[in-house]
This record gives sequence, structure tokens and C-alpha cells, in this order.
Amino acid sequence: MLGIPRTKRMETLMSDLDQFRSETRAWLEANCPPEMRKPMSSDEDTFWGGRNAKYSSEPQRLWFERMRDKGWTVPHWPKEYGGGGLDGEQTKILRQEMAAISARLPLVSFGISMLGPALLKYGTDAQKQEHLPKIAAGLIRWCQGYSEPNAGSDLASLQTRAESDGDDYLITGQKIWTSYANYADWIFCLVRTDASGKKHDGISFILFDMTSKGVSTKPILLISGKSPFCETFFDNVRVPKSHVLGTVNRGWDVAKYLLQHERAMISGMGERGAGRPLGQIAVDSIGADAQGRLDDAMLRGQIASFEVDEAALACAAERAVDLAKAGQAHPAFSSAMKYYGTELNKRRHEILMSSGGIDALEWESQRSHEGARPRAWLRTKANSIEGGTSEVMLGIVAKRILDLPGA
Amino acid sequence: MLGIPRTKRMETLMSDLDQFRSETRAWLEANCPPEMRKPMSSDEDTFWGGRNAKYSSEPQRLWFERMRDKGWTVPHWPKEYGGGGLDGEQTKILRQEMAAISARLPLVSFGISMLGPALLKYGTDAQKQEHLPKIAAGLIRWCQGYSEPNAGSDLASLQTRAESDGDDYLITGQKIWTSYANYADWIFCLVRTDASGKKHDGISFILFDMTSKGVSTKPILLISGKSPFCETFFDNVRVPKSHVLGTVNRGWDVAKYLLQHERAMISGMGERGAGRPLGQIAVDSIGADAQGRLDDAMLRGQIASFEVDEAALACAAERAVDLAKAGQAHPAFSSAMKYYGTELNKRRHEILMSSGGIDALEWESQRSHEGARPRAWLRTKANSIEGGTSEVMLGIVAKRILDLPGA
Amino acid sequence: MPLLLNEEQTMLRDSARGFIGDKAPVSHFRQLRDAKDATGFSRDYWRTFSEMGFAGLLVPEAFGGSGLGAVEAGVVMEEIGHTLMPSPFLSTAVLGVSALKHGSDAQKADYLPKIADGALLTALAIDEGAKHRPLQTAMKAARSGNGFKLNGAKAFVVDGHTADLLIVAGRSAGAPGERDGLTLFLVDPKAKGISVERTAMVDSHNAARITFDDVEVTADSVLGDVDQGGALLDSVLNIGRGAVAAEMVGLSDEVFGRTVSYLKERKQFGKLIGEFQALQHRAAHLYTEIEVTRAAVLKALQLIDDGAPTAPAAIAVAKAKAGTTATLAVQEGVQMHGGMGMTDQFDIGFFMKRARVCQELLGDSNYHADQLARLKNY
Amino acid sequence: MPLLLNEEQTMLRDSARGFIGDKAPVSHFRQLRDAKDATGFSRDYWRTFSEMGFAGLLVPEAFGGSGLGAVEAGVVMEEIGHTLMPSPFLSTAVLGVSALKHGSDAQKADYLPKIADGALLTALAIDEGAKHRPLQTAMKAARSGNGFKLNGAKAFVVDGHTADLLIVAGRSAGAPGERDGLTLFLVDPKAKGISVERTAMVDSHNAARITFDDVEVTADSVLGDVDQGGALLDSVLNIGRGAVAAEMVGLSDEVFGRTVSYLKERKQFGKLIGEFQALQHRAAHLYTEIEVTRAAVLKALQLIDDGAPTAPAAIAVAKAKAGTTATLAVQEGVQMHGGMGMTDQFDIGFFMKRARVCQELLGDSNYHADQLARLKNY
Repeated sequence: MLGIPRTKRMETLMSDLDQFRSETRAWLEANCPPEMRKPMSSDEDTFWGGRNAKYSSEPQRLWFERMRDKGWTVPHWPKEYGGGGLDGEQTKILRQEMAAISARLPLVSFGISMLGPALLKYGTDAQKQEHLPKIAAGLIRWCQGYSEPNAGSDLASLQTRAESDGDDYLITGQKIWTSYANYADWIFCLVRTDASGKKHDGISFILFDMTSKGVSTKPILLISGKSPFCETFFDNVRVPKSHVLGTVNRGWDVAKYLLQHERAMISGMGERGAGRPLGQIAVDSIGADAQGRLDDAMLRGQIASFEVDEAALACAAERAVDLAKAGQAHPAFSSAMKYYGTELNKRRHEILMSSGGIDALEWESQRSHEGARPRAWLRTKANSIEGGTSEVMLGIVAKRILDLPGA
Repeated sequence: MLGIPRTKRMETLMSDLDQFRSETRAWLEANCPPEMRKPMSSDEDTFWGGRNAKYSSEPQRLWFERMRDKGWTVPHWPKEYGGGGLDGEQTKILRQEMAAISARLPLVSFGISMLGPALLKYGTDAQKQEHLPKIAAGLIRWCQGYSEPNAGSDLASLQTRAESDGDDYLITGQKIWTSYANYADWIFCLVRTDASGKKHDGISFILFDMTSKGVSTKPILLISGKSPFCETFFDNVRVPKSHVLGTVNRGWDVAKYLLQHERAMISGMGERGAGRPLGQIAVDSIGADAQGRLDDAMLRGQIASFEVDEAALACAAERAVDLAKAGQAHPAFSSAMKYYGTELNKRRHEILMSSGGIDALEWESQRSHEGARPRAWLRTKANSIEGGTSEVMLGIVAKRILDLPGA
Repeated sequence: MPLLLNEEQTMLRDSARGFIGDKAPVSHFRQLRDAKDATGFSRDYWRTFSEMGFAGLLVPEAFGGSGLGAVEAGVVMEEIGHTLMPSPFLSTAVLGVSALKHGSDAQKADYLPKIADGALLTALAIDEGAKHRPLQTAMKAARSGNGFKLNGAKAFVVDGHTADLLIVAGRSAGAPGERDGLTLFLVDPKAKGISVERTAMVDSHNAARITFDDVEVTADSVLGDVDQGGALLDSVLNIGRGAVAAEMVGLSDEVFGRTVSYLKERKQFGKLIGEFQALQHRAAHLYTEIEVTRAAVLKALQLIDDGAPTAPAAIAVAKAKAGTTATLAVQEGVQMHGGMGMTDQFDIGFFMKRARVCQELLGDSNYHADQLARLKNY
Repeated sequence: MPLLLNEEQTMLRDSARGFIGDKAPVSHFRQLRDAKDATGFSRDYWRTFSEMGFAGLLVPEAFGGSGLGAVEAGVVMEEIGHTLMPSPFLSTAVLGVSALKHGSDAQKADYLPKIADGALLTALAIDEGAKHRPLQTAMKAARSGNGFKLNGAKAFVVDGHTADLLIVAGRSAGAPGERDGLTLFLVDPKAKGISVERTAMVDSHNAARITFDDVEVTADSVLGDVDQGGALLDSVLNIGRGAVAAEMVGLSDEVFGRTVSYLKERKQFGKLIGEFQALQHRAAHLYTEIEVTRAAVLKALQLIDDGAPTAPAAIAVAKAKAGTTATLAVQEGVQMHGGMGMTDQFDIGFFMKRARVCQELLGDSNYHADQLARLKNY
């Protein structure tokens, strides 16, 4: 049973990938401007695309255009839609090589991270032809219209209604937590097309232009200050029925599929293991004792316990990817990771506040970068709410993984 | 509004109490044998009374008899039932003076701590005359028959049935967790006298002799080793109907009243603040650094956090008594205290295990006093189960104090 | 003494609650914040507060005050915690008075009546580094002629931007970390060499950074004894810690009350969210924590008033416990309010911000747990 | 390398699971305990285990073993965690082999084939105080003639009462706390001056206290280099820590599985207790903790096999995390089983006892979190 010879068939495959890696490395070296090889430090450093897109610098434009031309704004999408046509291993290599030189993402958009996967799975050919290339090329900026004031965790109880009017729907209602709605060109949106049945039925997933008559937005101020979130209002907005993605009244399927992507994204939000160890950040402000240990023994213990958990979570995230690749992942596992990752990220920022002490309480001074630390801290409190609360995530794990009765 | 003169009327009252205190002190000094002024170190040191009572020493006998003769085995009971007739303040002073010289309780019994209050509140004159003096004098040892194998937290779902047979009941069923059932003379017991209605109705609280035909007991081995708990079996045990305490089918009222006493008792179980600080116990086995701090910084932090909580709980316990005296206590508050006290006690023993390290893992050696520390640790795990689980306690707080819907 | 408010304390609480709840609900604080008010609190309200006897609560009757103690200070602070009313009560009526009570007859006569009248505001300048570490005081207080010359910088000086009198901890001897060699000075903030920068804090309450550049003070301005300020400072800080702990009890209680109400009105999945057992248990746990904390804080304040030798340990317990409980309360509060709890439009975030500041103020939970361990010799 | 078991590792797991689950379920352990078995494990089973290749799992092929690594050791340990099967696998096949692999050619040829055959049992004697602190080793190893003379006492020597060979950490130079000056010795437990006391442990597994009174050992019995045993010891301890962490993953998984089953069968208040949301959330949290821990442990074992410089930090993470997770798992397990969980008749208590011992074994969660902080320089 022991001593089975290791399988050899991986080897030829590896050499192809090795070649792809060295070509990619060379291309990036030649094409990624030096200015684009630094961590992003402000919102300006992100290029979001869209009709009103502005480049904050010439290198940003160059880098975006070069990557777009190679299809590498969406490297894993098919070439026909403006993607790079890479397979999973190649995509991973590209990400690794970009990370190795700290290359920025050339284009960030909800079209790529959220709508794209749903379009690829549920879109008609016409919808894919219409939307995917514009996303890949950064021509249209999308936003997401899910939550409503009375439909938070209980998303399916949404009330925004789409009334049939010939070939169109007339959409009326209110969305909340619509990120960057005030900058977006189009919205993908959940609306109620049938109010007669169960709440999960009768929901449709629909796409429309934010310049349509009857659409208005209002930014939301958070406890952390300005935010990308908006309230979005629809007053008899006319949308062609052909803009429904997937089957009418089955929009919940699309939404669930998409939510899994969102949760995976949010669970990766913590700065896990990256950068300066937390304990050293604390030493920077509090100092160390004669043995080089953080001069606050209680806090040091809390940081060490946290770093144990954070390092373990990083392993779990890596394993989740490997399980998915091997086809062994439980589809609800992303809920467990979303729960754990966001709770940890909140803990990280509590520790950062404690480490910063008095200095971390300043809210507006230049010295404090306009309160960067407390604002980041407060912002993390939403992590365990947005994209499904921790309570909802635990409920999903209890039901779908543990199969507990009545969960 | 400020500067209202302090009330003076307490002063005369105080001088009476001061006199009581000095008399009590003198009496205790003269009557409490030196051997009875040491902490109890084994089960032998407790005098439980009962038909088969044995004194483990002559001083134990002397101390019991002197206290009994003064009515101070139950100082706050009326004198007619063998009590001391003391009021609340006097009882408190007696306890304080006993504590001051570390005087042991002369008699420990469930008759005093549990049944007594229920008898005083619900008993007929005949029942009080029959039972209270024997409890006060340590003549009869009682046990409690509440839980059943399928009625743990859900106590009211109990199945032990009492069938009417003329002036008697015939009782059949099984109890579990009956402490010292194998040593007890009488039992106070919940039985189902009516199975037709809701589960909380149809329960009666009944008293009977453990030597009755059809009663048998079997000790339960716990994860911590030997225990006072038994399984208790009733096979057609004949009990006169006059032995019901309170109203037939309303035994749940009596049980609830009594449970509050039990919970208050259990919440006081931790060794809160008494004795050597936990941190110093840890220093004893682990050592201290050059600055005198426990040479395990992580553990030191956990101990300090624990001691904060424990000291705070001691204050809350003190306040609970004061609130009760002032008639301001919420009747369900004992559930909150039971929850908190037992969870803390479990934490205390986790810390003790960690402090003892390797040495605390020994189970049988003389060196380890036959595994005293790990056995005590394991025993505490039942604290949050017995007398109402932590989950049940939290549910009671949610319902009765917070008035949350559906709790 | 029973661990309850007595009759007078209950009346005091009702009176404070009446004024604070009526005149200065959370909307009052929001207004000051939105207006970026230069003073940061309402001078009108402070005048009324003084007329009601609150400014002089701890001032001895001989100097025009009510001569009350730490418990009464805590009663008022707890009410302040409920509405976050900004006021100089902590800086002046608690810390300032507690310090000045140790002054010379002249100092007391000079300052205490004015405080009781609401005419003088004080601020205590202790902290220098990122964390509250009074023994680490490094500010140089070098002898100079008949007096001293102060050099250094203080941070997190509560109400430092409006104070008429600064009470400053300086090091007249020894090295940072040592207990001996601390001296307290009464300093006019307008003195030459002082610059005051108001710091905008996360909680929109008031604090300042103050630098001292060759500031000359006379021997008369020494509060207590030269080099022996440690004990005096401890006693002042401890009453302040008890007061802040009481504020955190009020704050926790308020957040909890609002959260329980929300649990009873917000529906999700066809149920009131308060019907979900997971939330019920968390709410019941938090309730218990708050009640336990309340008892610990009241006990510590009583022990201060008794002058009990166990008061320092009790204060360490109270401040440590109040910090962790308030942190839990605001975290649960925001989480249970969901997205709405994250909006500036809801008040709940104010409490989270204030709780964070109260944590750091006069030593956080870690500091005080560590102190408790030191007091218990481990 | 993916963070998954590969094909061979999966087969190994299935094979171990087959044997351990079939032959040595928890009832096997209970039987040994109730009988107060003098050996504490089944020699028959160890023989079979050896024939299946498990005793020689880590022994290089040249010495009759399978030449596998830490991941494979973890695979077996995890299965042991499921049934608590007592066996010398940890002491001999993991710790003993890992140490002896660093020996001289003669030492390897002497011992490794015998271990692979199941004929030789070893025990690692490190701990001296109440807590695992290898650098605090004080046992005197004084030069004496051509060899050394050992004096001191060791505690918590796993399987020390049945070992044919002791691997003993001594101090040949320097002072307790120092890294240099540690030397490992191979010692015959029957040598003059050694006394072995089997200690009955809370988990009914095997351990001994061993005292050394002027025990003479020759120069040939030094394992590795004199005074330089620290690095060797680290590497041996780290693989042992990874193995114990894997046992704790298995143990946690088992307790969790039993608890979830109980939630689905026990009724209270007319419902399955698994329907109560508070328990659902706690179960879901525990599930997540266990999965996170599983990943951390596998990662650490892989890094050991890779000889990665990050392996020590990863092991600190794995052992620390496995300890807290196992503690949580057994606490929740007992609590959710209610009164039944407290009875000796139920197995769940065995896991609680074993988890406690695994915590202390080779450093508890606090020790390893502290190590992580040291490795990260804070």
C-alpha cells in the first residue's frame, strides 16, 4: 500500500506552463510601467472604466490599454468577448507574475468580478455579444441593485416591482447599498416580476442603463465617512423585456450564483499575512521591552492569537481554491470563509486601533492621513453585514453543510 | 436637589445590630471548636445528617449539636420549626462572623438549602410540623428527584407517573442526577399526576421515604470519576396523597420556586476572589520573570482578564443580594447570574489546568492528590448543565427580562 | 453599604437624567458635530449644569460646592453616556476638582469656587505617548530660579482647547518609568511657550495636543509636593477612571436598549429578528455583561468614597470591565442593526466611536487588567 | 503543492482508517483503560501496524522503511485522533525516527530497521518543569571519562514506561534558557541510575517520570553534535508538534461529528435540539474552526516536508490553532451532549481528556502563539 510510485504525467504539462510563465514574465517586464508597480494608495489609483472614465495618469492609461489589447483585463474570458482565453493554470501564473512585480490591476469593475460570470453562465448569445466586450474594454461601468431598505439579509423579500407594459417593464422601487451607483453606466438589478407566489419565485434579474428616465441616486454617508454606497430610486423606468438575464421569475438562481462570487471576494478582503506583521506595527507606536517584545504584554498576546488565526485562515483560503480545482469543494464553503474572513478582519482592525492608541483616535488631521486608521476600522464593521451577514452565513453552513434540521 | 441631609434613622438600628454582632462573636469564639475553623478539605468534613449520620470527629459532633441547639443550623427559620428566628440582617451578621473565623457549616443538607424554602412557602401546617424540625435537627437527609433521562433541560416533559389508587399514588418511573440518592432518607420529587393537558400542567411535587418498597438507586460515574449522582428507579412505589406539597397538578410552581434557589446556589459555586490569586497559583508552578510577572505572558494575560471578570461578578452577586433586599430584584436575574457564574467557573478551571501544565495531567498519584485538579476541572463542565443549562438560562433572560418575542 | 444608589443618589440621577435627556439628547451632540462647533460643547448648558449644582458636585461645601463623591460623579457620567452630551464635566468637575482638592488653601480658594460657579474650566495633561502610561511621563520640569521650566508635549488632553487652567504632570526628577519625581503644575494655557492644537477626534468630542516650550511656572503653581505627585496623580486618575467607566455603563446600556428595541421591530424572513434564538442568546449574554459591569463600577466608586485600600484594584477591574463590555455592546449594536447601523444617519455609530475613545481614556482594558495583575503580584 | 492529500496519501489514510476504525475503535481504548492494562496499548496491534508499514513510515527505505514524511505521519495521527487508539506511533514512529534519522550511520543501522519492524520502542525525554520549555532544559550532562554523566529528572515522557531506548535532552554546556549547550543522548532505560515511574494520566494514555542519578553514557550515545543539539531538537519537536496537531484535528472532527449527530437525534421542548438556532450557529462556527485548522495543519506538515524556512512559523500556527480548536470542540461537545456528556459511560469525555493532554504535549497554544510572536520579532 505504501511506496506507490509518484505519477509522472504532470511533467510534460509543467514544461508548457513553465514556458508560459517565462513569456508572461518577459511581457510584463516590458509592458508594465514602473509607476504601475506600486501598491495602490488612494482611490485615484484604481481605474474603473466607463463612459466618463478618466485616467489619473499617463502610465495608468498605457498599462490599461496594453492589458486590454492582450485580453488580460479578463484573462480567463474567451477571446471572442475580449478576454485572454487563458485556462485556470495560466490565469494563476499571470496573477502570480503580476503579484511578483506588484503590478496593479489594469481595470477594476463589478462587470468583471460580478456580472461577467453571470453573463457567461446565463446570458443569451446576444447579451454576451452586447455586454461582455464592453466590460472587457472598460467601456461600460456597472453597478449592482440588490438590497432594499426592507430587504437586507432577507434579500428575497425585495419589493422593487417591474410591471409588464408590452415589450417593456416599468420598474419602480428603491435600492440601497448600490456601490458607485452615482458613477455607473448600467445596473444589474433584482426586481419583482411576479408578486403572487413565494418570495423566492417571481424575482427577475434585469439589466438597464442608468441614464434611463426615472433613475436617480443619492450617496450614503457611513460612520466611517464618505462611501461608494448610494440609495438608488426607480420611478417608472422603462426597460425592454429582452434585458432580463436568465429566465423571467428565476432571477433568484442568477443572484445566488453571483452572491457566491461576491462572498468569495469579500472573504479575501483582509490583508491576510501581507505586509508588516501586526505586532511590529504595534511596536512602532508602543515600543518594545529589553527583550524586543511589544511593551504591552496583554496586547501582544492578543496580536499573537490573532496572527495564529489569520495565518490559519490564509491556509484555509488556499485549500479552498485547491479543493475547488479538484472538484471537491462544497458549494456552501464560501459562506464559511466569508464569515470567518470578515470576523477576522474586524478583529484585525480592533487590534490596529488598540495598537495606535491615542494617535489612532484622530479623525481629520493631516498627521493622521485624515483619520485613515479609525475610518478603516469603522468601515470593517460592515464586512460582516454586506454580501450576507455573519448570521446568514452561519445559517447557510448549518443548513447546507451540516444538514441541521430546520436550519 | 443636592445636599439633602443624610437620613439618621439607621443609627439606632445599627446599635442593636452591633450588639448582636458582639454577642454572636463571643458565642462563636466560645463554642466553635478549633478543628471546625479550618476550610473543609474532603467530603468527610461535611456533616450531612440523616438516619445513618456519622460524625467524622468529636469536634464535628459538638459543633453541630451546639449550633442545632441554638437553632443556627437554619438561623433564619422560625424558632417553632427548630430555626434561630433571625432576621435578614442578623443572619448576614452571623454568616460574616462565622466566615471571619472560617467556621464550617455545622450541617449541610438539601433539606435546608432546597426543600426548606419550598416547605415554608407551600407546606401545610402539618407538613411543616412534620418535616422542618427534622431538617433543622439533621434527623432526615433529603434528595431531589427532578431530571429524567428524556427530561433534561426540558424538565417539564417528565414522564414519571403517579397513578391514583384510593388515598395513595403508585409511582413508577426513573429519575437521574439524583444527588446522594443512595444516602438519602426521603426524596422530594416531581411526578406526573395528569398526562392529559399541557406538559407544565399535571405535574405534582411529592415527598416520600426512600425506604419505601419499589425504590432503588444506582450511582453514576462521571468523567471526573465518582460522583454523588445516582439513577433512581421507582417501581409502583406507594405514597399517600397527603404527601403532595402545594396543589395537585401545580407542582411546576413549586419546582420553579425551588429552582431559583438552586440557581442562586450554583452561581455562587465558584471560589470567587477567595484564596490565593490565580496568577500566583500559576507562578507557583511556572515561575516568575525578573520583574515578578508570571513567566508565561500569554497565560498571564488570560488570567488577568479572567480575574477582572471574576471580581466584577463578585460585585454583581453582592448587588443581587442588595437588590433582593430592597425588593428591586428581577425574579429572573438569578438565571443571568447562574449562566455567568458557571461559565466563569469553567474558565477558572481551564486556567488552573493550563497553570498546572504537565503536573495537572496526573490522575491517580498521591503527588497529585489523586488527580484533584483535573477531576475538579472536569467536574466544572457540568456546572453549565446542572440546575438549568446555560442555553436555558439565556433563554429565560431573553424572555423574562428582555421580553424578546418568541423567546 | 448596599451596592445600590441611595435615596439622594437616585434623586441626583433623576435630576441629571431629566436635564440631559430633555435638553441634550443625542441630536444635540449631532448638531454640535455637524456645525463643527468651535467650543465643542454648549456653554449655555454648562451654565445651567452649574446652576443645578453639577459643576460643583465634588467641590467641598466650604468652597461653594455640594461636597459629594465618586459615586455621585458616576451617576452623572452614566447619564452623559446615554446621550453623549459633550461637556466639561469630566475634565473640570471630576478631574479638575479632584486634583485641586489636594491643593494649598490658596489654590483651593482661588479655583474651586469658580469651578462650582461654572466660570472656570480645567484640563488634565498627562499622556505623552500613544498609550496611557502615567509613569512614563517624560515632560521636563527643570528647576529654574524660584520655579520650574517645562518642556515637552502632551496629547489627548480632554477639553484642552477650552481650558482656563491646565493641570500638567511633569518630571522634576528621576527617569520615565519611575514613580518618584513626578510633580503636578497648575499652568495658565496662555502662558508664553504653550501652543494648543485642538485635535478632531473620531468621537467628535474635545481633545488637544499641547506643546510646552520653555514654559516658566512659579513655585506657587506646584500642586501638592514636588517630586511626590505620583500618589496625588493616582488618586485623581482613579476617580477619573471610575467616572469614565460609569460613562461606558451608560453608553452600553443605551446601545443595548436601542438594539433590543430594534430586535423587536425589524422584520426579516417573515419574523421579528428578535425571534431568532442566536440573537436572543447574544442579547441575553450582553445584558448580563452590562449588569455585571454596572455592579463592578458602582463598587469601585463606593470604595473610592470609602477611601478603601482595595479601591485601586476595584478601579482597575471597573475600567477594564467597562471597556470590554462597551466594546461588545457597540459591536453587537452595529451588527444587529445591520446596514442601517453602518450609516451616519443612525446614532448607533456615535456610541461605537465614543466607546473607542473611552477605552483609551485613562488606560484601556489591557492596561487595567495588567495593573490588576501587578497589584496581585503576578 | 495543492493543500490536499494526494492519491497515495489518500490511500494511506483509507488504509489507516480501515485498521484503526475496525480494530481499534474507542471501545478498544476503553477496554485498556478499564483493565488498567500494564502496557497501555496493544502489542498485537502494534505488530500489525508495523507489518502494514506504519511503524517504519518515516524510516528511510535504506533502513527498511517507507521513507515518507510529515504529511503522511499526520495522516495516521489524524486517524488515531478519531478513535484515541493508544500506540507508540507518536513516540517511536514519529519522534523516535525523526531524531534517529539525524544519527550516525551506526546509530541508524542499529535502530531504524528495528523500529520499522516494530521491535524497538523509543521515548523522547525533554520536559522537566510544569510547562514545555525545551530551552529550559537543566538536566546535567557532565563530561565524565570518555562520555557523560546524566543527572536530573524528566516528566511527561510519552511511552517512557515501555521504551527500549530513551532519547534524552541534556545540558552539556550553558545555562537553562540558552540554546547552545544542549546535547541529545541515546540511553538504555535499564542503565544504572535510571528509575522510571509510569504516571497515570487524565487521558489514560501513557507517560512516565524518569529520574537520572549519575547515569553513565558513552560518547557513542551522543545523537548529533555535542552542545549543538538545539537545531536537531527543534526539527524533531516540530514534526512531533505537527503530528500532535493532526491528532487534534482528527479528535476535533470526531467530537464534532458525534455532536452534530446528537443534535439530530436528541429532542427537548418538542424539537430536535439541532433545530435551535443558537446551537446551529455555534455548530457552524465550530465547523469553520475545524476546517481552518485542518488547512493550517496540512500546510505546516507540507512545509516541513519541503524543508521550507517558514516551516517553524507554520508549525507554531498549526499547533496553537489545533489546541484552541480542539479545546472548543470538546467543550461544545460536552455541553451540547448535556448531562449525558458528563457521564463516563459516554465516550465524549475521553476526547476532552485527550485534548487537554494534546494541548500540553510539545507546547500549548500559548507557547506556540508566543513562539510565533518571537519569530515575527515583536
